[in-house]
Amino acid sequence: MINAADTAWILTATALVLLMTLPALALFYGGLVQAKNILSVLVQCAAVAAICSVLWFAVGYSLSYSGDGDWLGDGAAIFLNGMGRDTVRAGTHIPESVFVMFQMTFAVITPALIIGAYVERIRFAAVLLISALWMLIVYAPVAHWVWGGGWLAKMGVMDFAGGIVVHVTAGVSALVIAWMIQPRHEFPHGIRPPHAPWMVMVGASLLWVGWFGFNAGSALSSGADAGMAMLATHLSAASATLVWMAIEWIKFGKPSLVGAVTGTIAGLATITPAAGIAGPLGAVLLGAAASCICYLGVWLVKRVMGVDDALDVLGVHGVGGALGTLALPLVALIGSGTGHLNHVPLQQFTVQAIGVVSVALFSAIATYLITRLADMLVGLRVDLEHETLGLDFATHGESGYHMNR
Amino acid sequence: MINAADTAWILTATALVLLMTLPALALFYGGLVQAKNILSVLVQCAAVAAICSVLWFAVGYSLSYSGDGDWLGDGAAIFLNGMGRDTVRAGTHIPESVFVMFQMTFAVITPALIIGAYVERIRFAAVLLISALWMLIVYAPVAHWVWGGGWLAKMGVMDFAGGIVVHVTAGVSALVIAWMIQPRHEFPHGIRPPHAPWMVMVGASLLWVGWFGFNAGSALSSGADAGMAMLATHLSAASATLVWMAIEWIKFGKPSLVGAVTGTIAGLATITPAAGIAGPLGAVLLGAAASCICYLGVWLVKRVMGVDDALDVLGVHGVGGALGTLALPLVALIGSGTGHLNHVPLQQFTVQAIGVVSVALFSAIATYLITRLADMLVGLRVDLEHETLGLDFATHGESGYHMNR
Amino acid sequence: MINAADTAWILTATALVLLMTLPALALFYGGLVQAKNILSVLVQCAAVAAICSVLWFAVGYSLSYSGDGDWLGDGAAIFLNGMGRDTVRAGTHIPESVFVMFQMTFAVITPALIIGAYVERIRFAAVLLISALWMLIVYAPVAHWVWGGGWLAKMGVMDFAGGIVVHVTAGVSALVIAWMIQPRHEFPHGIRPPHAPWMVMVGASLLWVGWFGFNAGSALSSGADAGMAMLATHLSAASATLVWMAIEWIKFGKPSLVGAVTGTIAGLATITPAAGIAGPLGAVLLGAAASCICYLGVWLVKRVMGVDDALDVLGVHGVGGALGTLALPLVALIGSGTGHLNHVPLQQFTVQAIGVVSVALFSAIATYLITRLADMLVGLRVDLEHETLGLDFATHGESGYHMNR
Amino acid sequence: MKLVTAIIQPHRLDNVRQALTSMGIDGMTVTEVRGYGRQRGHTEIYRGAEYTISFMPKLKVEVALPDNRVDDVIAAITQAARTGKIGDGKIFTVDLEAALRVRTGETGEDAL
Amino acid sequence: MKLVTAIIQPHRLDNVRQALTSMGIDGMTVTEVRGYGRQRGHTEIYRGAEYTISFMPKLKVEVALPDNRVDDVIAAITQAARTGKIGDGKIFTVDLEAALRVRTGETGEDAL
Amino acid sequence: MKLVTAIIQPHRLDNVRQALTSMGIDGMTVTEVRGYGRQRGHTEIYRGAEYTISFMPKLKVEVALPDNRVDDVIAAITQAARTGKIGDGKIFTVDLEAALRVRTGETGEDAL
Ligand SMILES: Nc1ncnc2c1ncn2[C@@H]1O[C@H](COP(=O)(O)OP(=O)(O)O)[C@@H](O)[C@H]1O
Ligand SMILES: Nc1ncnc2c1ncn2[C@@H]1O[C@H](COP(=O)(O)OP(=O)(O)O)[C@@H](O)[C@H]1O
Ligand SMILES: Nc1ncnc2c1ncn2[C@@H]1O[C@H](COP(=O)(O)OP(=O)(O)O)[C@@H](O)[C@H]1O
Repeated sequence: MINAADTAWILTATALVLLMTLPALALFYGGLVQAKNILSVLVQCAAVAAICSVLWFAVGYSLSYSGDGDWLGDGAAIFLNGMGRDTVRAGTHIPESVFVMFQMTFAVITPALIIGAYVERIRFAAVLLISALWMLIVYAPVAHWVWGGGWLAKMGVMDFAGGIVVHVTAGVSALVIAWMIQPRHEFPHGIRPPHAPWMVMVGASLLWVGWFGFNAGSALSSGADAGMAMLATHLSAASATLVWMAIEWIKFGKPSLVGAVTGTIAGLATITPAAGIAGPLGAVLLGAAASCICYLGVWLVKRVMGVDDALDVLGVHGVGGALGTLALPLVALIGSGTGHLNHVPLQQFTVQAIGVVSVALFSAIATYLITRLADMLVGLRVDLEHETLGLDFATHGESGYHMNR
Repeated sequence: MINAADTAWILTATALVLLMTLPALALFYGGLVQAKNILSVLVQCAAVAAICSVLWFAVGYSLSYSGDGDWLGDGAAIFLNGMGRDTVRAGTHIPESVFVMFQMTFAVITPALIIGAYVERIRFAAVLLISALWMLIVYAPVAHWVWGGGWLAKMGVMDFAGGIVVHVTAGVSALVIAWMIQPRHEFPHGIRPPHAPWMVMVGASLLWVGWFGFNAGSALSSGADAGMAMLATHLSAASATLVWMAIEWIKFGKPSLVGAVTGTIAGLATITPAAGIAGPLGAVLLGAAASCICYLGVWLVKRVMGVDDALDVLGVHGVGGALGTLALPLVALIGSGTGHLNHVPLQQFTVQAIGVVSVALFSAIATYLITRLADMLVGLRVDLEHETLGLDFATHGESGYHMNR
Repeated sequence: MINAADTAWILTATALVLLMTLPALALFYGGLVQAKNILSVLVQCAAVAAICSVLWFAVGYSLSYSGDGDWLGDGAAIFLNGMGRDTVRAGTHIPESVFVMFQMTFAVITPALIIGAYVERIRFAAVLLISALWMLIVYAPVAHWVWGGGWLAKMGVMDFAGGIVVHVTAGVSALVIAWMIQPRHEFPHGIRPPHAPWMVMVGASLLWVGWFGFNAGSALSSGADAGMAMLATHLSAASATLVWMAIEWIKFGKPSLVGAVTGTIAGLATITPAAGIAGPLGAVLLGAAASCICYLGVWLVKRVMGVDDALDVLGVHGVGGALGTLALPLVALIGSGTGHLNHVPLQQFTVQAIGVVSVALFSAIATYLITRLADMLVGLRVDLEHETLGLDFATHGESGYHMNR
Repeated sequence: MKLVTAIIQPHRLDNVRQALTSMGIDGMTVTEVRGYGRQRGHTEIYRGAEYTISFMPKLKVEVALPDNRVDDVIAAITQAARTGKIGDGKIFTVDLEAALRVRTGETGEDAL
Repeated sequence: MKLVTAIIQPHRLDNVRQALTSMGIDGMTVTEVRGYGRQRGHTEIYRGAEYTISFMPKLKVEVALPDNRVDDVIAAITQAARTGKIGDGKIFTVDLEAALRVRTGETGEDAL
Repeated sequence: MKLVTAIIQPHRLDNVRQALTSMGIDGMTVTEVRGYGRQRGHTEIYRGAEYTISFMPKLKVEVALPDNRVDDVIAAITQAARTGKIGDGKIFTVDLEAALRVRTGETGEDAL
């Protein structure tokens, strides 16, 4: 039976998660690029949101959430076939339409996160093609494995709001695409600083707010679970913000805004898989760990591996999502964490690790193939002249700022 | 009896619809004008919101929603007289205070939409006068006709969230004012491009999110109706975004950001009357049609009629609202649309057409008279020197950007 | 017992109040400073939010809301000790986790409001130290006195959503810090105008929307109380916006955007203590009074007292909060105000006045001591060279705008 | 060759450009500048406080020319830029010793 | 006449303007520029990566003058703009062949 | 001394700067300008309407030099700035009568 209160909260949560892509992520990423590429990032976010929404309706949802196969959903819900207006989503008290819509916002933001890897040099057609295929070939199956009753769910993997399904998939795939598309031509020494750090902060703030919907909405009901998830989410973000700031302060003497909000996002990504499991104390500790480990992650990818994952999708999201997933068994036991695990802690850890590693591998391989295909069909990269000129004008025929009188 | 869950959702929806005017529409419009007029657009949005809110409380609500006259509400609810704290709005399970407030946000955004027609050249006093009169003389009666039990409601017109009441009234009135106030002096060839396309996109994104409250809130309850309305709204927006992008890509080789988000808004305006009636498939198709028809609409008004409806209020909102209203009988029958119409489909279509045409005519005539009056009382247009200097400084004594060191 | 509908609304309200600090207040304040200090304001908002969140969890909540001592909460809830996942907050039907989180957003925004006093010249370490101590030493006790069952509550002080607890404390403390840290070196004649009035308006708009959560959420339930609080909040904001605009129009011939939205905030701050008590008519009148009195307040502080409370925290928030608190007994009796007071009107007024004055005095003294301590430990002020260079680069090593090609 | 530099009101740019192109001068470089002069600045009022903006926005238009076009061009710019109000700006002329077109390496008047 | 061009630190503009107006020079044109010189640029660090900003913000102040005011004015600007740190800037002088006031058509020193 | 002014494509700045520093020229001043020339502008299309952007973004690089470095420097800039497309820009030279370093008061070539 439909519970109107649960529904009210999930309707709200859905709006909040849409806000995370449009405009939060768009601003977060848009502020980090050069002024000549700001619009391209925004179009990419809007276009990925649009195309993945339509595809989710057409096939994605069915592949993820219909049937209980080990590997993939069945085709019964294609075009949301058979979903009546009053159908209730099994295992919840909300209408299936609301469940479809809530999950759609996840299927939108996950490929949108990957945009951070290839900005400032990718062809727009490749963005569309890769995102569409990726949502169907990587996201939908993994969502099925973990949340749709697939093999990882059966094995007992725990992922409350998407540490594996969202952040590991996006982070690893981002790395693969960044590596395949090659660095921006000025990388690493001629890269220009973020053109609008204020915009990065506004995006991060809206992400923080939206993440309340993402994590507390993942309870799929209104009540104590959602409440604790929101509290844990917030505390992890706050603690991670402080720690990243502290690291920069100690290291460079100047705590930066971009750093602080990068910490925020790291804290949010990291708590995601554990949001419904952690108590407040666990969340504060996990947030602190998030900033330490993700700081290392960013440095590893950019400085050591030399891959131009331009806006640090792997370093922040991938590493954070994996960390939270792996730390979950520990965090569940701290303070007023739920304490409920599917297995004894050590075994749960092993299961979590299997989840992270297998999904990472799968994402890497599938993304590699998708990206190869996109390269063959439409080409990955704009030519140097367009890259120099900026994608805003070269690809979209516009300029971000016409301030001249 | 008050249902707390319904109330929770409508409280939320109200916040979302306020967000649509402040700041979403302000940003959407503000980014489209020149840098020297950005602030004037923002003040206009804030001032229209403020004045129409107070007037709605004073008389507007009573004219629209009190009594069941054919033509106009009665005066019983003037100053919300007689509304106790616990009064329940008839036909719903929410407090009347919440209903008043939710509808107020509609009475605010509708005149605010019209701002797009006359930006960059209107006198501020005229904005206030026209908006105030228009809300009372055009919006309140039409809301009564369609939603308050007036003659169109009795005839069986269907308009879920405001295709006629909001978008047709605003669109047609915008055209009339734009025509009466005359084009900006550089129109059509010397017009400068949008000064901040990024801002247009942020505004459009927040409109998208806010529209969830607009359309799914119009169910006036939490549950399956709201859920399906949100899903339909989202899918129409997504599909319209893709189609507008495709049109530009094919026509000019460059899909633009401003184009993509114009498509978004077209898709949202178009689904509005049908949001509670359409199923997902109908929404996707209607969204696609929205971009095709609104693209034509914009072109017709600006290029063929030569009217400087500066930010395309008729082309996008008016045309979209009319299209959705007329297509409603068809859309109701597609996929999991409700299938419930007040009449057999063809007759419903006729009724819908009567609604659109009569409201368009009424809006045009009434707006003409209001605008004449405003012209006589305060003058419509700033002088050329102020127009050249920009309204920000000329009218408001401010500058949008003080970036100089 | 947990009521899921109440919970749904308070979860939503919490997200809205977080939005008020991040990014709404950050934008509101950020647009008012010079371009070279924009980032510093944003970091300050983020850092204050982060540090006060963690401290609220650690001790603040316990000091405010645990036990019923006259002066201070007990330590029973330190680290949210003993709060189970399903604990219900006494006197409400929401989980304690949700109550903690909702109140946390208040404990975050109150010290963040104070930022407006000392921008463009403070050391970042002093911001952190002052905010942390202030939240524990000023905010937490006052919240206990008024809302946590302390001596003012026992005396019958009425403060629905924080006229005293939030706005008087923040406003008075802002004045003290502004006076102690001394004016910016160009004050008063060389001060540069707000660098981005558009940003001020966006911030104010988001504050308006977020304030729905602040005030209507303070009902701690979904239903008629929340509904009326939202309506009153909105009408006060609208009416104050119009009146401030009118004042400027009459005085200078040019109603400004910054003025209009300053009026909005004045109206919102003023209705705050009375939001759950006022009816619509009372709210409209109170909003009008708010702009008149706060306009005077701003002028008094800056022009007469000569204190560089840079962004008018006392003039707008402090004065507004006090006005609303004092006017509450009157407003309760107008129109459909609740009419319920704890005492007969005149006596209630006396009690309200005692609340305002005692809290103002306490805030002033405690803030003075905190600020002295901060001065001794880390120093209050950056040196002139850094002030001239701008805090963005001097303190945070960043630049707000890198627009150059 | 001469380099003619005109400081003009921002909104006269299109006029000036058209005047120049219509007389066959197809190149110019424009810079946003802020001018201080008899025009004085203006005052903006925020929350009751006056802020003095001493410098007014202007545009600087630079045109390199063969000597024999200088007088015509100055006359044309003057006419196109004039509104008759204080603050209309100035035109300055300096001697240009050499000019070169980067693309082709042409020098002297051929480079213009 | 001469055209004196000073490249200065942005925050010295008010000083320079006051120095000039106090000696009766009432006109000048200011441009935001970026300077490269011995001062070198600075480094900004985002997410651990260093970004080198080679060019520092400067202002260019241009003043057209009668020949006999040049030395005074240069001395005054020098004093008003000096902070003593590297990067204080330069003053350049070129010969101005002609000047004209757009509003009135006055030429020569009358136009200044 | 001479003042060499180059109008170049924005994205060639780093090239030009490197060319100059590698030949020992350590100072320059850069301004964002908009250029009009044979390159014509471009068109942006918003909602089906064409907007003509007549002026293209360019950078102006100014370098003050001793007379004997002028030819080298012009050659170096030309090479570093050239892409071979219309719109590559111009280099102008004017005579510099005097130069002064604000910080030290040094004048003439010592000031550069
Ligand atoms: N001596 C000067 N040197 C350089 N620029 C000047 C000088 N005097 C005026 N200007 C420029 O010319 C502009 C217009 O001058 P102003 O004195 O305001 O009006 P008018 O040109 O009508 O005499 C100023 O804003 C400034 O940019
Ligand atoms: N040769 C030059 N030509 C043009 N501008 C120069 C030259 N040398 C320096 N400048 C300008 O002067 C500014 C200050 O020069 P810099 O060498 O940093 O310090 P200083 O003036 O103290 O010697 C530079 O930022 C640049 O704008
Ligand atoms: N006569 C001129 N005076 C001043 N600047 C000029 C002149 N002609 C061209 N320019 C500048 O040089 C730039 C390039 O000129 P253009 O004619 O487009 O190409 P090219 O340099 O290849 O001949 C222009 O954008 C403009 O900034």
